[in-house]
Amino acid sequence: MLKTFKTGGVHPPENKLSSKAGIASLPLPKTVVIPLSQHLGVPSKAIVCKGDIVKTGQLIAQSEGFVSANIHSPVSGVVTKIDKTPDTGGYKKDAIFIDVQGDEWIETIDRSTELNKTINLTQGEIVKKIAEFGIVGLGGATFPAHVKASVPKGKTAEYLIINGVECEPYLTSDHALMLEKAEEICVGIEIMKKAIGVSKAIIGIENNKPDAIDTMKRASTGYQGTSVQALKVKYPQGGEKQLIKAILNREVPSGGLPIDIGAVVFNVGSIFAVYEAIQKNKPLFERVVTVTGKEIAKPSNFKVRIGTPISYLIDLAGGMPENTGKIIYGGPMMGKAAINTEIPVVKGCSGILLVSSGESCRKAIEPCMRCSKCVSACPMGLEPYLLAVLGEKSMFDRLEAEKVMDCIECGSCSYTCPSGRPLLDYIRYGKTNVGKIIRARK
Amino acid sequence: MAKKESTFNNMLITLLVVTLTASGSLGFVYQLTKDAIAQAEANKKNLAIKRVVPEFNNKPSEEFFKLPSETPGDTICFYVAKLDSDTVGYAVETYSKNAFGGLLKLLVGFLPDGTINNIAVLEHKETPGLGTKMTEEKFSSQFPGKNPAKFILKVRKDDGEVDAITASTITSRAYCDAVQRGYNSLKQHQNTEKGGEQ
Amino acid sequence: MNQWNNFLKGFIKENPVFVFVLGMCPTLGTTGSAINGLGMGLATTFVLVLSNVFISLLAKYIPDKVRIPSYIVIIASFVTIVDLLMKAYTNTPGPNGEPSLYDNLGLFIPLIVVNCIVLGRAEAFASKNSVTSSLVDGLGIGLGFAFALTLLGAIREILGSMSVFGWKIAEGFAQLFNPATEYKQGDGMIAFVLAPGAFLALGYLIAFMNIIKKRYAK
Amino acid sequence: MSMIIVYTIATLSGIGVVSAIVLYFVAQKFKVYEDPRIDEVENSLPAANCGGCGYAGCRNFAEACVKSETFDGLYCPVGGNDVMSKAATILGRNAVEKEPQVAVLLCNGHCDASPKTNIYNGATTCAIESALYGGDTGCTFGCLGHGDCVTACTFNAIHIDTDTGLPVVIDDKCTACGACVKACPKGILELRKRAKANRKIYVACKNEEKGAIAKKSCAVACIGCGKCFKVCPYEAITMGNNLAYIDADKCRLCRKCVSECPTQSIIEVGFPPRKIKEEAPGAVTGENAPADSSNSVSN
Amino acid sequence: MELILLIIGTVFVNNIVLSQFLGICPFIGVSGRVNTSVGMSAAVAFVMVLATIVTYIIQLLLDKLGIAFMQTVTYILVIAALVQMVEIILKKVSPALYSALGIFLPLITTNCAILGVAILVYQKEFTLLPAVVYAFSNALGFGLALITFSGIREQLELANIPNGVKGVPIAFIVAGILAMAFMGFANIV
Amino acid sequence: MDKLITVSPSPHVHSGQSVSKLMYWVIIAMLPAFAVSVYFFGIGAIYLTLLSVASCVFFEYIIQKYLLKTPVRTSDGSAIVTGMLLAFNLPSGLPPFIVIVGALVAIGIGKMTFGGLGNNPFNPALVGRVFLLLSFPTRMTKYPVAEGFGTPMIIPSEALDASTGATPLGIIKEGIKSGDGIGQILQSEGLSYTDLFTGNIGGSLGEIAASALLIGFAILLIKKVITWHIPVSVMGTVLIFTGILWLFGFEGHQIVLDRTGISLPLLQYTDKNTLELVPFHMADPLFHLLTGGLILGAVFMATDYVTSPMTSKGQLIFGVGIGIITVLIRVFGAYPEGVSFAILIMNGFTPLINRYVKPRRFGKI
Ligand SMILES: Cc1cc2nc3c(=O)[nH]c(=O)nc-3n(C[C@H](O)[C@H](O)[C@H](O)COP(=O)(O)O)c2cc1C
Ligand SMILES: Cc1cc2nc3c(=O)[nH]c(=O)nc-3n(C[C@H](O)[C@H](O)[C@H](O)COP(=O)(O)O)c2cc1C
Ligand SMILES: Cc1cc2nc3c(=O)[nH]c(=O)nc-3n(C[C@H](O)[C@H](O)[C@H](O)COP(=O)(O)O)c2cc1C
Ligand SMILES: Cc1cc2nc3c(=O)[nH]c(=O)nc-3n(C[C@H](O)[C@H](O)[C@H](O)CO)c2cc1C
Ligand code: SF4
Ligand code: SF4
Ligand code: SF4
Ligand code: SF4
Ligand code: FES
Repeated sequence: MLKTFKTGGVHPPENKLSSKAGIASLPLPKTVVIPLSQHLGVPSKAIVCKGDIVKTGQLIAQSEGFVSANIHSPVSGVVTKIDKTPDTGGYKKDAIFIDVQGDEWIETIDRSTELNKTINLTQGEIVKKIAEFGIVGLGGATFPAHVKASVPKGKTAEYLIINGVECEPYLTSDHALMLEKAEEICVGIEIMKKAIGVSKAIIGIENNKPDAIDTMKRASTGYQGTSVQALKVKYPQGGEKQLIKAILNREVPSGGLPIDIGAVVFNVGSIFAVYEAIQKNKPLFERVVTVTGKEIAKPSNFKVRIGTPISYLIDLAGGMPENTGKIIYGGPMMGKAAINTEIPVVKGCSGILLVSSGESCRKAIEPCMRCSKCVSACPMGLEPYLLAVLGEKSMFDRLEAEKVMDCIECGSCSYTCPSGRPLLDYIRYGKTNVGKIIRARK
Repeated sequence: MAKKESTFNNMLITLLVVTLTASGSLGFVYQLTKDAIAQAEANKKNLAIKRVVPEFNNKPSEEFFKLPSETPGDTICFYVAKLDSDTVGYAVETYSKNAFGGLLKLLVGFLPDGTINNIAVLEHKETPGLGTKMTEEKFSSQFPGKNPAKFILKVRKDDGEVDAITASTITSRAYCDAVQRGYNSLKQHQNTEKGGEQ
Repeated sequence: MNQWNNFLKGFIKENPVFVFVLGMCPTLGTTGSAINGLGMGLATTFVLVLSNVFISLLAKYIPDKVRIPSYIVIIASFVTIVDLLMKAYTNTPGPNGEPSLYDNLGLFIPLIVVNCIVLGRAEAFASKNSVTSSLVDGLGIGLGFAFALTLLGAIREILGSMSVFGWKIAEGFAQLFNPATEYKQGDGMIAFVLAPGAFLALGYLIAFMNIIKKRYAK
Repeated sequence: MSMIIVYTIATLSGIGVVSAIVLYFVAQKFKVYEDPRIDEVENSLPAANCGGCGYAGCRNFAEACVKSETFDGLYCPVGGNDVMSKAATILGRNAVEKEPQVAVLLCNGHCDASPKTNIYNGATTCAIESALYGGDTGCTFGCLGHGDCVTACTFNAIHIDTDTGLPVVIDDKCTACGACVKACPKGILELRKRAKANRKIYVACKNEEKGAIAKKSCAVACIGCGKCFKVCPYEAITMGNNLAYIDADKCRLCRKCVSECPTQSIIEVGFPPRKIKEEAPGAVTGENAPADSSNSVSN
Repeated sequence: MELILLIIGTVFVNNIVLSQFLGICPFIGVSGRVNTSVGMSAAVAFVMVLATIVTYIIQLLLDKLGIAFMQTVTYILVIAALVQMVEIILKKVSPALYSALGIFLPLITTNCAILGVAILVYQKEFTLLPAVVYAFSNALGFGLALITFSGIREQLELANIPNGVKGVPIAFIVAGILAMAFMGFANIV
Repeated sequence: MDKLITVSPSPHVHSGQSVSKLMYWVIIAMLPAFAVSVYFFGIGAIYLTLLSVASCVFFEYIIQKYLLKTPVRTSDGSAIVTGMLLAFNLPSGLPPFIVIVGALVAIGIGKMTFGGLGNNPFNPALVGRVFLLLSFPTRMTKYPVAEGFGTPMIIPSEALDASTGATPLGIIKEGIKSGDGIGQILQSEGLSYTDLFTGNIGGSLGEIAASALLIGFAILLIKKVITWHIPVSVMGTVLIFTGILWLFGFEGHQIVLDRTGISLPLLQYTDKNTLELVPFHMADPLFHLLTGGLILGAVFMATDYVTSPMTSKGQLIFGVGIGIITVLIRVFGAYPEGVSFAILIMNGFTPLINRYVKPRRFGKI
């Protein structure tokens, strides 16, 4: 039986062009740029200097606190400089620049491909290792995984939810990963179950990936307590709150965390990374990235080292189409449009989407006619039209009262609005300011 | 400007003085205007009566009597207009409850033989622009000079002789109804009077 | 202050209706026709002038704490006088039995006493200024009020009954549009005589005055 | 005298006196302490209780006046300015005369100097663009030109110049309220001391990047070369973050630095055209000295 | 039954603000916020009922003495005193209630609605009970109009009203359309 | 690469829905009803609709361009919808002057004064319609006798009485005023349910044909222009409320059991001081549903986005309110039809509904 969440949601055209493409490996680029802020939380601190020689998998930047993450070198070579590099928005951030020389991995990494099912570590050791190996959530938020894996005192987790929904149009990296690494993911789930102390895990997959559902079902049969739940296609089912609602019919309370209702959510990519870290001693320095677009010659899924410039990936996928108007770092609903193609792939980058210039421009803005379509689309039961006007007029007290902080920035509202209003833009602005006010109050 | 200091005494005195003078002068003005006001009130009624009955020289507003109407419980008021003690007409304060806005009150002037002399609308709640057209020439001029004994006081739709106001049949009906009621009362009155004389 | 300017300010710059938006009940309630508006305006002016004069005379002697009650009594007395006078002398019905001016203004005559303009001027102006200034102020504000009411009354009358001061302008005018319509009998847009029209007409009139004022200020 | 007059007088005076006495005792009995200034302010108000100020009655308005720090949004339409200034006197508020200031834009990245590198297609407000994007010219410090400052200014003192794409402050209209400074997400508007004839000299750049990089994104960027710093006779210029900054309090408007700047990022406003020959430094100070002293008097 | 019809008629058909034109100043002035309007309406209801009772008694006295022409003066005096008294007492006895309702009290003295209703009660020759019901339902009608109206105004705050009509004019225009809508209740009782 | 890359915040895709598409669907949904009115009223229906639409668009254009100096948005189609709905609410045969005044009031007062599309608290077409009803009651309550293409385009006022009639509700109201029973009235007028369905009755342009309006409803639902909440709650409330009043009679005593109506005693306030028991007549629920523009109002006017509540719960409350007020006005009030007033009144309450009826927040504790 197909489940889904009840409130709101939209169904944009899926356009999963690369779903049959498999995961391709690719030659190493000449240089990589590794931003020090690739995760949610405090930026890490570089522990290498200009001229240092590094190996693949070597720790090059250290976590600066609990909510922060280690960064490991994705390549072997020479650190050329530690300087600023623009992020997707053009703001310059600190990064480590490395010239690639060969591909020499640190010895501890087990590069064999065979499945290792035996889990030797204790709960505490697992969490520690996850932290050490720089694992962050690969579902988009790049939240350090060890934080989520350490269930706070007084709370108990009941379910581990594995997010294989991939509700964003175009993106197929999780899909491809599930098809190719189903067994490993299942072991990863066992590890994670042990880490957070639960016996039940549910993998949520949308119905538009029947092959992934089959594969995961087959792979998970041997594991007690792990099951697959097929879901109706609806954006933003991948949002953890919606996913939990769909699978468990529980609602994360406003302002609360999934753990408050006994759930912990991890993306399949994160789980795979955990598997590799625990069983193969491999830090997180590469991930699967979808390169896609209607005009692109070969929509593909690549296994990419962190720090690779996206122009490099685009070339391998058939080159940049003539009429590209927008380069989206992520999916079309939540991804950020990048200012150019020199931006490197970071841990949170699940896809590169090239949009033709015809489709890259937004619809002209018309007045809100209070059609309430955005209200029906909002998965959080908010009133986007109101939040947007209040944001536009900087009425922050009312914004707070209208629960603006509950917005998950899914963009369903802007997507549906017939008047083409930039609702989410204004809501984000409101959230930023209300967030500041709330923090100042504390 | 310096404000006057407030003490209990001067406050009380001021208030007293102000109210005293005020009430004194008011009483005075009232005395002055009292008669004029009474005059105006009486005038109003007389003017209305004057409009519906022929020349008279008595004070009909003081010479009136009431009769029960056809509907039990209601009364109808008659003002008698006299020219040198000859009755020249009756002003009958009649009504209908079936108007569009409920109650419609008319003052119908009858000659002693029952012929309608003129009609004035006293009170109504009709729709401006619709029912209110009953005061306009086009409609109201149908009545003076007609005697309800011969003239069928009904709108044409109901097989009468009155041209209804456009889109206001209801008002027109009520108008006719009221006039008819006045006429009936008058007849009844005249009959009883005659009966009394006999 | 220049008395002439003092007088004029009530018309536009400090017009009680257009600028201060005070005394709205009579403004809306008595402007079904120009003549009613004028009558109400003049009645208010009468009270305003006399109370201004008296209060400026007496202000010195009235202790602070009882000044409001005293003023109210003074104003109320003048209102009653106006009421009595109008009842006596403006209470004649029209030739066709139309209600008299007094009947038309009805409740709004005694309500002059709670018209914020009257007490407001007494307090803000008359109690602090000379008798002449207060008189001129009362006249200016009062006539400004009368002007506003008459204007509004005229507008509503023209739109609503196609007449102004009772004079029918409809006949010739309507023929311009369409001789065939019922319109030539002189119907206006009755909505303007009714309650909604009062609000609408006043709203647009104030808007218009605002715009004029802005232009004028530039 | 008729009975009517007697009754009249008796009733009214009776009612008057009775209510006065009752009120007096009620007032005594139910006395509550309140800030006496509320009474004072209330007394200065017209007592029309008209609600025209948006408050429920004069007393309520008086309370609001006493409570609030400023008179922002508080205005009595009946009493007008007289009453308001009286209230201000009671509350001792008119002493806050500020040194005259004016808002100045520390960016000169007009369209020619700083060509576009991207097309921004989101909600057109600076706050929103800057939250995600540094700017569409490659300079992440400069003006975005959507005019949040224009919207913020309630005095119509700012408008966007369509040729340069930059906001322009009309000095005469600017009241130095600082609304625009708060509104600008880039922090490139600054309140500076107002000099005679609205003259001013300032570095119109906030780009903190190293000279070469700054220069690449904007032709008129300050490259932090320090030439102006060296030439300034009054130590009014400080260097930091690859930028020069002119302290308006120290600057004597001698204009020496202006010509030193290799990128023309120092702007002079309100001066008469330069004579061809260079002026003697003494003359310059002499000319400007009275300007400084007259500063606090004017405005 | 008669009283129920009186209530309906007063609240909807002859709404004090929208068709009788009484109490327009606070209707326009204090209608910016829904919360304020609720407080104002409650205060008006309280004073209106109280004032009607007191003036009803005064009127008996005036009629007895044959000096009905003193109506205006005595009514306003009594109402003013009454309001002030209520204010003073409320402030002491229940500061909470005072801060919710009391602040509106001074505004109410100079509100046509109170005096107007007191006079109307006299003109309509009500006895005490209908008089109180009438006063209360007028207050209800006032509240209904005021609260609805403030809701609309609060919403309009977020709309792009053209500059010329912003503020007072748009308030009147909304009131006009509202009055037009309420005309639908004509003759309902 | 020379071309500049576009950047913008997410989302980067759009549903493709637009204001004008929605408006054009509304117009399409109105076409069946329009066709019926052309069938019955001939050229007059076409002239009235065209004139109304043209004036609405014209006034919107003029006001936006010259008075407000805002971008001209007449092409979004909302003025066309307003124009059509205004025409749908007018009796055929009106002189052009009145139609133009109606359009001016609808667009000028009802819409542009508030800043145009999306800002008006009241339904513009209804503001125009009610204004005309109050201003020109004679013309507005006279409905031409349908004679197909033989119906005069503009009825001269002299011929008004001869060539016009009233709506079924008007007939009933008038009949009741003169004390007749419902069945009697309907029989003498020869009204049948088939007529009510097909539109063979007196009435304003768009209200006559229930079946055509229901087709429009279906179109709007299928195209997801509107949701079911408002129309269904309006119609449901009217059915239930009139049903209760109608059934109420069976418990009473004075029953006329015929096809369409019954009458029952009701207390009515007839004079200043007296309360009387008068016969109370009530048409049956289906009759109330099919007449008086109820379906037109419920489907096209109450659903106007701008002036209806934002949440489905709010919309249900709104619809129930409209239903109740409509019946109150129809049964007890002066006007035979109450839908326009009811919608306007509930428009007035919409902001309060929006304020207090919020969507169910996700994760509300
Ligand atoms: C300050 C903060 C603290 C968090 N603490 C926990 C936690 O204790 N347990 C947990 O399971 N997740 C925790 N999270 C993670 C969130 O639940 C969520 O998984 C993460 O923000 C990414 O989710 P998203 O991609 O849906 O935004 C925390 C997040 C934040 C921002
Ligand atoms: C609107 C929205 C859509 C999301 N869609 C997905 C998705 O399709 N797949 C996914 O794995 N995570 C998605 N996420 C992130 C999840 O909420 C959540 O952060 C993630 O599953 C947690 O796992 P991680 O910490 O391993 O990334 C989405 C988040 C939001 C707010
Ligand atoms: C707004 C409105 C006001 C009305 N006012 C009146 C009125 O004052 N008098 C009246 O008789 N009918 C009035 N009616 C009833 C209608 O005009 C009804 O259609 C009419 O009585 C029937 O038409 P007929 O009079 O031509 O037969 C009114 C109807 C409406 C819609
Ligand atoms: C479903 C729907 C119903 C509409 N109904 C009306 C209506 O009843 N009256 C009207 O003037 N405009 C209507 N419009 C058009 C438009 O929304 C209206 O002109 C706005 O109220 C103007 O701000 C409607 C539009 C839609 C999409
Ligand atoms: S972006 Fe926020 S407001 Fe918009 S639909 Fe998503 S959760 Fe709702
Ligand atoms: S979807 Fe757009 S037009 Fe509709 S209510 Fe929301 S913001 Fe307004
Ligand atoms: S917002 Fe204030 S400081 Fe800025 S320009 Fe305007 S008046 Fe000057
Ligand atoms: S100065 Fe600041 S606020 Fe003004 S346009 Fe530039 S970036 Fe925007
Ligand atoms: S004039 Fe009536 S309340 Fe002000």
